[in-house]
Order: sequence, then C-alpha cells, then structure tokens
Amino acid sequence: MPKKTVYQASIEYVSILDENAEFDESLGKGLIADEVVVDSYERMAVCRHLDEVAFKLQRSGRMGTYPQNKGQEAAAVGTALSLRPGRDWVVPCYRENAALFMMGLPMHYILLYWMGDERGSQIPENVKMTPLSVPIGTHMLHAAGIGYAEKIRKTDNVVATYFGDGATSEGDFHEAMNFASVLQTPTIFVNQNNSWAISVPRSKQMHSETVAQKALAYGMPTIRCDGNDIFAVKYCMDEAVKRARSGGGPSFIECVTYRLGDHTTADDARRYRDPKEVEAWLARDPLIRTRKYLEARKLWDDDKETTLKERAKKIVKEVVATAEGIDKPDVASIFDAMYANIPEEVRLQRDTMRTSSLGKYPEQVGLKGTTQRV
Amino acid sequence: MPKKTVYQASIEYVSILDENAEFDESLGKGLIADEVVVDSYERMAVCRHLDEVAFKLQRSGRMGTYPQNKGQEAAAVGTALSLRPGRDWVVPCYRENAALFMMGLPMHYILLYWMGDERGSQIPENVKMTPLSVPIGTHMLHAAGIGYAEKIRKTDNVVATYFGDGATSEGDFHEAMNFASVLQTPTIFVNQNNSWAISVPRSKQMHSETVAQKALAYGMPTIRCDGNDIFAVKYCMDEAVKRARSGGGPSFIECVTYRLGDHTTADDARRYRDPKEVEAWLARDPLIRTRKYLEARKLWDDDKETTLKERAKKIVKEVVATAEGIDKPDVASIFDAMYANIPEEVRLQRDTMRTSSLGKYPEQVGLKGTTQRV
Amino acid sequence: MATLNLVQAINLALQQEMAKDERVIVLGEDVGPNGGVFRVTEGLHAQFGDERVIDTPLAESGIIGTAIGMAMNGLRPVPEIQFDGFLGPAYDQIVNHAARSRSRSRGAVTVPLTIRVPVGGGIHAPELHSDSPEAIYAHSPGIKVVMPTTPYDAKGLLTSAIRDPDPVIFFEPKRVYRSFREEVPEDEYTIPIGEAKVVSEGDDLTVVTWGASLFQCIEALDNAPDDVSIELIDLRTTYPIDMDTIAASVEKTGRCVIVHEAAMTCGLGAEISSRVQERCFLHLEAPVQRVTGFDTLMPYYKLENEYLVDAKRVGMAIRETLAY
Amino acid sequence: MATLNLVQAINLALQQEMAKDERVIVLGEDVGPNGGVFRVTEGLHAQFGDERVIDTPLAESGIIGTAIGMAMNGLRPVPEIQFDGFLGPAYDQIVNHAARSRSRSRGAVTVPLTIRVPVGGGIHAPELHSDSPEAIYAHSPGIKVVMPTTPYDAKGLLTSAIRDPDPVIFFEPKRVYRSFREEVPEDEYTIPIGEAKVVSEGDDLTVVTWGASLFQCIEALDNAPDDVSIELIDLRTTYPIDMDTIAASVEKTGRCVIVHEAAMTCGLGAEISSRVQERCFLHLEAPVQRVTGFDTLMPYYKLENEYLVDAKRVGMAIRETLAY
Ligand SMILES: Cc1ncc(C[n+]2csc(CCOP(=O)(O)OP(=O)(O)O)c2C)c(N)n1
Ligand SMILES: Cc1ncc(C[n+]2csc(CCOP(=O)(O)OP(=O)(O)O)c2C)c(N)n1
Ligand SMILES: [Mg+2]
Ligand SMILES: [Mg+2]
Repeated sequence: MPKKTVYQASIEYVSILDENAEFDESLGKGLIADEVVVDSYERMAVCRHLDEVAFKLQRSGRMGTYPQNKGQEAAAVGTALSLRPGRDWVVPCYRENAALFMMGLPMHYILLYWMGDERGSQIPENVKMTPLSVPIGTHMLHAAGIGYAEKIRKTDNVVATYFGDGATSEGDFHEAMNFASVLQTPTIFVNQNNSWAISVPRSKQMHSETVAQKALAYGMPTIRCDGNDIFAVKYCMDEAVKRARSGGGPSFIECVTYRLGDHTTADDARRYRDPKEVEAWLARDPLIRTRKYLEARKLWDDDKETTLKERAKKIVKEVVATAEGIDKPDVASIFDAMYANIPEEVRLQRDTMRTSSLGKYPEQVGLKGTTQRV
Repeated sequence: MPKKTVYQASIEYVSILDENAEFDESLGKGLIADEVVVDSYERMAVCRHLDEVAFKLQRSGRMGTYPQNKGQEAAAVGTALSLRPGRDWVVPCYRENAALFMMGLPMHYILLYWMGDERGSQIPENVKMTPLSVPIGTHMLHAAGIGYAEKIRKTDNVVATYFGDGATSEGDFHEAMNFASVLQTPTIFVNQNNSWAISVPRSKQMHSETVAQKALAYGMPTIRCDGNDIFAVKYCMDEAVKRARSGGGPSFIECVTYRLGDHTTADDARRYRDPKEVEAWLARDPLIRTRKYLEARKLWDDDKETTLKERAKKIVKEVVATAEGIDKPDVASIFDAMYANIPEEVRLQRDTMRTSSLGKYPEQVGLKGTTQRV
Repeated sequence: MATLNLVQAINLALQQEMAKDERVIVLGEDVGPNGGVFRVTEGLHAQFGDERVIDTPLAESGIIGTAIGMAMNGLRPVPEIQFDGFLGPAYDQIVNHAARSRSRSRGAVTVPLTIRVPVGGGIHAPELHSDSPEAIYAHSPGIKVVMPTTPYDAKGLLTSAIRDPDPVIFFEPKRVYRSFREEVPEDEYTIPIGEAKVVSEGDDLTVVTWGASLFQCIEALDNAPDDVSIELIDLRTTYPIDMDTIAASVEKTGRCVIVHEAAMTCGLGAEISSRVQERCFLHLEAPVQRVTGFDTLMPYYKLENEYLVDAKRVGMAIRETLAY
Repeated sequence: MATLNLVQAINLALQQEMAKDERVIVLGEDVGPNGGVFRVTEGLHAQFGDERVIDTPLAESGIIGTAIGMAMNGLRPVPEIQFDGFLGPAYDQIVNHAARSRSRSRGAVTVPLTIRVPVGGGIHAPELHSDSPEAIYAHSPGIKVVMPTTPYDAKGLLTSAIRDPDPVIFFEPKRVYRSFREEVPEDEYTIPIGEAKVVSEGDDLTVVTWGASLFQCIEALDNAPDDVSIELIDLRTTYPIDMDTIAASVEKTGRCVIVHEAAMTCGLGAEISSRVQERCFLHLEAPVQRVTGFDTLMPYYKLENEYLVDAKRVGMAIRETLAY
C-alpha cells in the first residue's frame, strides 16, 4: 500500500444551555445542582457589576487601564466549578476574575492591582494562584511546571491555566502544551476564544478552523464548547479535571465566547469591529441565558434579581472602598521586594533614593561643603 | 444536538520504494526519470563519501565539530528534485548538504564552514539560500518572510526549509508555521524526523504519534512519508511545491528517516542508543535501496559503482583541497563584517586590536614615554 | 512647515518612505485598521493596503523572524513591537539572527530591518509597559540603536533607519508621544545615525542624556543658578555612541553627569562614564556621575514617579558635581 | 580531599544537593542518560531517576518556564541551558518572569531557580557556542549572576545558588571545564554569592576579572616585571558586584585594569569602571582600563584566538596603566 492513513482525529463541540436557553437534559441533567447554578449566576452578576464600576473608576481617573471581563463570565465560572479552592491551582491571564474569586482571591486584590499597586498581586497564602499575567501567552509554561510539582508529590491536585485566542500564537504556548504533554502533568489549558486580540480578528490570528485543533499537535485530549454556557464549560472541565486527577495528563478546552467590551479601557473597539457583530453576541450573553434557565425552573424571579442587584452594588462598593482605602505603598518596597535579602548596592539606592555616587561612600572624598541634600 | 463533531482530519503516509526495494508503480511511475534517479543516487553517494571524509578530517584535527548527514540523504535529494536552483529558496539547518549542492552551493563551502570560517556561509549570489543555522528551530521563520517577499512580488518561487524532529519543539517552529499559514506564503516545511535530537528520543521530545500532525494546528496541508525513499519524498514535495507555486500556501512534509551516525563528531551515540536500533535502520539505508532499484532496471552495475566510488573520491579530494587551500581569513574581517559601514569605535578596535584606551585618542594625554606597542 | 508631535512625525516618516519605496512593509500587532495602540501607524493601512500593512498574529519572535526573512529577500520591513517589555520574546531573533546575519555570511545575507518600539515609563501603564532596554541591544554587536526624543529628530532618524542597510532598533519614548509639538518639515530629510546633538552650550558641566529624560534635564538646567553654564547633549543614537561630541564637551567643562531612565547597573550610562574617564581623565575635575533608574523593576504605577528620574535628582547631581 | 576539575566539582555539588534535598530537580536537553553534552550531569540520572533528572524537549523557553512553575510550587529546579547562545530563546522567561516574580507579587510568589550555562569561547565550537552574556543579566534586576572559575569556588557557589531563595544564573566557563584540577573538599560547603576573591595581593595596580580570562590575567602577572606588584581579583559573582573589595584594592593601588571576554560596550567592565571612578576618583593615578572582547561577534573558530583576550593584551594594558 503506497498510501495509508496513519493518523485520524476529530473534535467535538459541546453545547448544553444554548443561546435561546434551551437546555439539553441528556448531558446537562444533574451536572450542576440548582443552588450552585443560582450561586454561579450571582457570581457572574457581581463580576459584571465590578466590571462596570471598574470601567467608571478608570474613566474618572481613579484607576489605570482595566480589561473588562464582560461577556466571558461563564467560561470563568464554569471551569472554576470543577476546581477545589486551596488545593487546585489557577494560572490566569486577566479575563477570568470570577474564577479567581472562586479560588479564594479577595475581590479588592483585582482592583488594587489595576490601581497600580503590586500588593494586588500579593497572592494570599491559602490561594493557589499566580499573579495576573501581563505578558500574553508566556504564563502557561508555569502551569506545566506547577503541575509537575504536584505530580511528583503524588497529589491529585490539578492546575488550570487561562488564556485568550491571541495567546495561542506565542511560541511559549506551543512549548507549554508540549512540556505538559510530554511530562504528562495535570494541567488543563482553558482557552477563552473571544474572537479578538485587541483589534486582530481570529482569521488573522490563525489559519485553523478551531483553536481546539491546536492540541492535536501534542496528542492532547481536546474539546470545543460554547463558552457562554456554564453547563457546557463545566461538562468539559469535569472530564479534563477527572483525567488530570487520575494521572491521565493534560487537556485542552476551547471556550467559544466573546469580548463584549473594548479590549481595555485604553481601547476603542469601534475602530475595528462591526457593531452588528457585537449586537449578535449581546444576545448570547451568558447572564441572560443562565437567568432564563433559572426562571424557567422557578429558581429565580424579578425580586431576586432586584435583591441581587442591590447586593452586587453593596459588595462592589465595599470592595472599591477597601481597595481605595489602602495607603499608597511605601517607596522602600520598590527595593525591598527585589530579593529575599537585598544586596548592599540596592540598599544604598533605597536609603539615598539616588544613583549618583557623591557623598554616598565614606571613603569618597573631595566634596566641597555640604551641597548634598538640597 | 449537545455534542457534534466540528473538526476532522487524517494524515497519510507515502511509501513508494520501500526498504526491500519494492517499487509501487501506481504512485511511482514516471515520477523521476531514469537518468535523474541515476544522478540522484550518484549525488547521495558523493555526499556520503564527503561525510566520511569530513569525519576523518575532524578526527585528525583538520576540521571542527561536524554533523554527519549519513542516512538522511534521500530526504535532501528527494525534496531538492522539485526545486529550481537560482529561483526557489532553501532555508536549511545542517543535515541536508545534498540539497544545498543541488541548489548550487559549491561543496567546499560546507567544509570551509565547519573548518571555522565564515566564508563558508558567504552564499554566492546566484544561490538562493540562507547560511546553515546553528540555533535549532529558529530559522524557519525566515522561510515565512522570504516566502512573503516572493508572494507580494507575484513570482512563483517557493521556499523550502529543513529542520529536525527536535526543532519542532522550539516556540519559533510554532510561530513560523502560524505566520506561513496566516500569510499563506509559498513555504514548504520539510521535517527530517530522524528519531533523535542528540540523545533525546522522539518519545521524550513530543507526545504526538507523528510529527506531521503538528501541521493540523495551523490548518496546513500535511503528509508523512518514508524519508529514505527518494520517490516518496519527491511525490510529497511535488504536491507541496505545486500548491505553493499556484498560490495555495504552505505545506508540511514529515520525512521519517534516521541518523546513522553520531549527532556530531562531538557526540558518542553509544551512550544512549541501542545498537540494534541502528542495525535495523542500516538495512533501510536510502543508498542501498536506490541502488537496488537501479540495478533491477539495468541502470546500474558493479562497474558503474566502481567508477562512482572513484569519482566520489576525486570530487571530495578536490573539495577538501579547495577548502584547505583557502587562506586563514584576515583578522580585519571580524570587524569589517559587522556593518555595511563600521562605526568609528569599531574601526579603532580593528586598527589597534585593543580595547584599552591608552594612547588611542589624540586628545588623551598623560602617558609617560612610549610604552604603548610592546 | 507643519507643527507635529512625536507620533505624527513618525507617522509622516513612515508614510513618506512607504510611498517612495514599495519595499517598505509595516507589520505588527494592531498596526492595521486600528493604527497601532498609540496610533503611530494610523492611516497607513487605508493608504497602502493589507499586503504592505500587516496585522500579525500575537507573537513577537514571529514578527521579527518573519521580518528578517523579508529583509533577507529584498524587502525593507518596519515591524512594530507594541511595548518595550514585549521585546523579550523577540530577543533571540534580534540578537542571534538579525544582528548576526551580515557577519555570519560575510556580507552575503543582510537584514535591513527597522524595529520600532515605544519605550519608557511615565504613562501609568501596567507592568512591562515601561522598560528601557537600550543597553541590552547596545551590548549586542550588529545592531544600531536609535532613541530620538523630538519630532524633528524622530522623522529624520526614522528615515535614515529605514534606508540603513543594517538592522536598527528605533526606540520611541512613549511619554513624549503627545507631550509637545515642534516644526517638522514636510519634505524628506535624514539625520545621520550616530550623531549626538548639543541641545544647549555651556562651560561648567556636561549633561548627557537621551529619551524622555531629556525634559527632566532641561527642567534641571532651567532651575540651575544663573552663574553656571551647562552643556546639554541629547545622544539620539545609543549605539554607536558619538563619543567625539561627548569628549569635546567634557574636555571643555571638566565635569559630566549622565542621565537615563534604565536601571543603573550595566546601563548605557556605565559605558559612557567609562569612556569619558578613559578619554578625558586628566580633564576631569570631578567623578562622572550617573542619575538613572534604580536597580529594581519599574514599579506599578502608584510609585512610578518615585522611580523615574526627575529634575530634582538631576539638579542635585549637577550641584554636587559642580561643588566637587 | 579529592582533586577535581571544574566539571567534576559541579557534578559533585549537584549530586550532593540532590541527595540532601529531594526538591532539587535537574532538567534540560541531554542531561539524562547522556549526562549533558559536557558530562556535567553524568551519573545523576542513574542515581536519581527519570522524575528528578529530566531530558526535556528542545525548547529553552520551555525549560526555563517549566522550571519557573516548579520553583513557584515548592521545587528547587536546576535547569541546564546547553550553550550560552541558546539562552536567547529563554531570555523572556528569565527576565520577565523569573526575575520579576518576587517583586511583582511582593514576595508571595518566589522563584528559587538555578540556571546552569556553560559560557565563553576557546573550545573551537561552532557559532553561538562561545558567548559571554553576563552583562545582559546583570542589567536585569531580580536575578543574581555567578561565574566561578575554579573547581573549589564552583562547588561552593553552586551549593549557595541552589539554596538561594531567588533565581541565580550560574555561568560555567567551559574553556576551564577540564583545563585544571585542584583540591575540593568532599564535604558540603558554601561560598557566599556576592563576594569577590583576592587571588594575589599587590600594591601597584589592581586587575579585576572573572571567568576563563582569569588564566590570561595570571599569565600576564607572571610576565610582569618583578618590581611591580599587582593585585588580582576574581569577581566570582557578577551581580551583585562586590565593590567593597574592588574599591579597597584600587584605593591602595591607584590603578585598575578590568579584563573580560564579553564585548566591551555595555559589558560588566563598564559598570565596574564607572563605579571605581565614582568611588575612588581622587585615588586614581591613571584612567581605569578595559581589556575585553571586541564589539563584534565572536568569530568562527579560525579567528577565535585573535578575538579572545590574551595575556599579551592584558600585559600591555597593565604596562601602559603603570606608565601613566
Ligand atoms: C507578549 C505580549 N505581547 C503583546 C501584548 C499586548 N497585548 C495585550 S493584550 C493583547 C491581546 C490579547 O489577546 P487574547 O490573547 O486573545 O486575549 P483577550 O485580550 O482577547 O482576552 C495584546 C496584543 C502583551 N501584553 N504581551
Ligand atoms: C536553540 C538551540 N538549542 C540547543 C542547541 C544544541 N543542539 C544542537 S543540535 C541539537 C539537536 C537537534 O535535533 P533535531 O532538531 O532533531 O535535528 P538532528 O540533529 O536530529 O538532525 C541540539 C539540542 C542548538 N543548536 N540550538
Ligand atoms: Mg481574544
Ligand atoms: Mg533529530
């Protein structure tokens, strides 16, 4: 046989609660307990409100550049539902706030971070996560290494790492996928394919039909799902987590979603994006369909919605107050944070807040008079 | 439908002249004209001899580290057969000497290069290639860019880039594959999968069953073939070149082959490789089966073989003499080659062969006596 | 003559070179319809189309590596890297390929490439959006490194860079992008790479700087006592270094303060300081001083101003050096 | 006490730290059964197995990035990068992640990582196998950079590096790997990171060096006239810089020559020269001199010896500085 088929693959797409709030019982039944769906909805709503407030804070000069999560809350919540706070790890990018809160990160950390304070990245000890990653596509390697440490310690802890469609173009994405598969680490690659990387559409980002097929290159189990459907997301994540916990190695999940806002507050998406596209996606908003799901099952009503709105306002207000109430960091922290024990030369820069040498060294002579401190 | 298949792919393997020299007429007939098969065989044999001589030169201290091509000649020749010297480009690694010679590179360049002389990389103007690439896996991006230039100039020239199995682990491989597919450049990715990257076996290099499937991540046409079979290689390359010339974009070809020698003369493969594995592959040597093919068709006999051996000796002897006859490069070339016009400071270093400053500058004063040149 | 800011001057240079030479290609993240995150490439996509203004995938090594290939095959690519910190993934392609290709091939394979990168702090941006990596590339033989600060210089130097037969990194001090305007000729002109500019003449002390710190130096000079006369040099090109201009000045003044935003240790200030004392040793009346970024990361923006060199720190070093 | 060469001393330190602390993991290309291309990890795979001695895929960013993750999660990885030139693809992970994580997280997420890399020229290797990138990393705050030259120092410093709570790059001058042996205690010991060593004392001139150039300096000292007395300092750690030792010496001698293999411009020699004149200005009787690699690429090996600093060039600078 001169030609024979030596490899075959196919990729499935999962949708359970679709954009019309139609629910597929065959896969969805019992997947998420009612009270957890309610809780998830509330979490998404609170995050949405945080987003809106953060946007306003930025506009009024009380915060720096901020990337809204708006529209992508289901991917964050749906995946985090399968994780165990305090044991499993999250290695995030910056568009999955809800997942971080579910893992135990206090909400004000996120605001503090975008307010330009490193203490927003000072992850509390009981929270298993790395700081938000500004350099795109380079943090997933850490999820391979973190997973490897869990693996050789023989725990059943897993690591979920989040990243966008754009991030999959970086070389480090490729290396992370390869290291995780070769070392069979318990790492779950959660791709939030929101169709855009700032102004670059998916069609210019990649030539493949799906993001999910990128995992085939590594012999890694892979699946695509409706990323605005917490059920579909949770379904895929459950499978991946189960596989990872039981020594089955890494998995890839493509969550098809959409960035309803601008890339960040520094961006104006109207420059490059058809408003009709945004409109179409507004109809697929994860909050709307989850609410419909709950309402259809009498788990939700307008009163509850009003209460939730109030509660969200209150929570976010407090969070803003907490973040804004934190004093400006001490200048010395710039230096002190560099090493466990800072070198003499860094200490000297800290103490003098200077780099010029005159008057700094006892043995240095020659300065006429005391012009030093003016 | 909660689950549906959204992507399917399969990969074919091509073998025409198998390791027992069985020839498949259905794909192979007319693929390579008889005289071209003869020529190809002769080229492979000359390269094999060059390899042996280079090895000895290194061992006797007349050359630096050298990577033998032994066993991989068919992949080089089979792919180059589809290219047009002087028009199509080659962006090589270091294990495809035969292809470079077919593209017009004088043979002594290769020796000169490994003798530690940059002029071995001083590609003649009519030869369309980049120098051998020492940093693994990082040169394929240039093949994307070179292809792009051809594309927007609306030529039908194509670019072939060569690299090993190990090279596919580098992030730059991923970025090259992605840029070539997104920009639809006429680039052909020729992978020489020889099972080893120095001492690292393919199983530790990647978790995928084939290298070819890596191209699926980019929606790129991909195929696997017997890399020790010039017919199978040529068959795949013809398809890829045709596609590229006609605006169909990049392709990937995995040539399954084997490194019969050590990684380089600095390596000792017995430290990590089962001799039985090597033995099995010795039987699959591309030279043996091509010779059998020719003999079966009365295109070759022992006399011709003897003549060829003599000719190879003569050619290689001349090439060695040419390479060794080239004077040691001028020291000034270290400096002169840095920029089209070297900066004043580099000129000063060149002229004085010093970096210390004393006596270098006319306005610099204070040197007692003339201790400068000792 | 139009009055332009730095963004506009760079945009104009790009537009003119693209119009004049069809080998010039702009590529990078968001440089197309969006016009770049700082709008430096605004309008180019509309004028020159998809083939010559390419929105690339999000991969800096890919951008530079592809541009290297284009340059090797006759084009004149002008890639943009979106922010200083994202040069990191492209470091290997720049240093191990772009910078080495000419020497590696003894002139046979060259890489006429201009890499544009906004640099430096002061705009309240997130982490990795405020670095000043000029010394890294000055230590990597084979590339030229340019950092103009004024619109006039930027237009002339970018034109030179694009026409240069070798790779050039073109650093744009982003804090200055829209901070001031000056008259910029609409006609083409070039400013030679490797020539510093004496911004103001003086006899008592030489200040050498480049990038956005130029303005802190000007402020410090304005605040200096009337009876001291300070020479201010804007380096403009950080490799090769115009030592003739610096040495001539220090021989006259006998005192030198170097100001830059990057971390002190192994910054370009160290190189200039070393060369000054090597060449002008007997002229020096005080040790050469460096006023630079600290040997720490650029902090997140709440403490950004505390990190950045300011006129006060420059002024103190000037006074102390004069008093030595 | 055993008499070991540099390779053996490093191997012993690795073996002992792995035996003592199971968090220590070795990873890299060919470090497993092959024992590394220089055999520095020889025997470790046999003793500690697949899980702790990992032959990785050919991807330097992957090696360092994965090691960073391991370090963040409680391990003490010791990755090997096969050759200096191949640090390039890992630059971003080192500088933008390993070096920044502690500061970024204000101490919450730290990266105790030791990156071993053979460096420097002189072994007739191909291109990109002979670089000396210490200044690049000294300019990148957040990492420590060590370059011991003798087996004794290497064992003690590697032990310190592995136990250090912060990332350390451990450069091994490959030209010295098998060039000489010395007595090395089999017992564990540490040498503090950041302390230079006075190799020989003297009063007339100070030579500061590190890495393989140490031996060219020793040769130059041997060739110097009997009536001059030269102090030779082996820096051992290139960041942080032990300026106290250097300054104390130059205050005594008044003259200083710095010798290193890397290119001159923005090399570590520039930093030391600047600091010497900043601190010891009135003690200096001659300009501080640098004897370094040229501002070119390290040529292919036919011209390697012409590029490398040799005792003659060091000797000339010493004589000229003494004669100043
Ligand atoms: C290495 C790197 N390059 C460029 C950037 C600038 N940048 C920030 S976000 C972004 C787009 C990211 O797109 P994607 O990964 O799809 O995530 P999304 O923002 O859509 O969630 C870019 C280009 C960066 N932060 N890091
Ligand atoms: C970036 C880089 N990392 C490491 C090396 C060292 N090295 C040289 S060849 C090689 C293995 C290459 O394997 P492969 O790509 O399969 O090619 P092969 O040698 O088998 O033909 C390695 C690790 C290198 N040259 N470049
Ligand atoms: Mg996106
Ligand atoms: Mg191989």
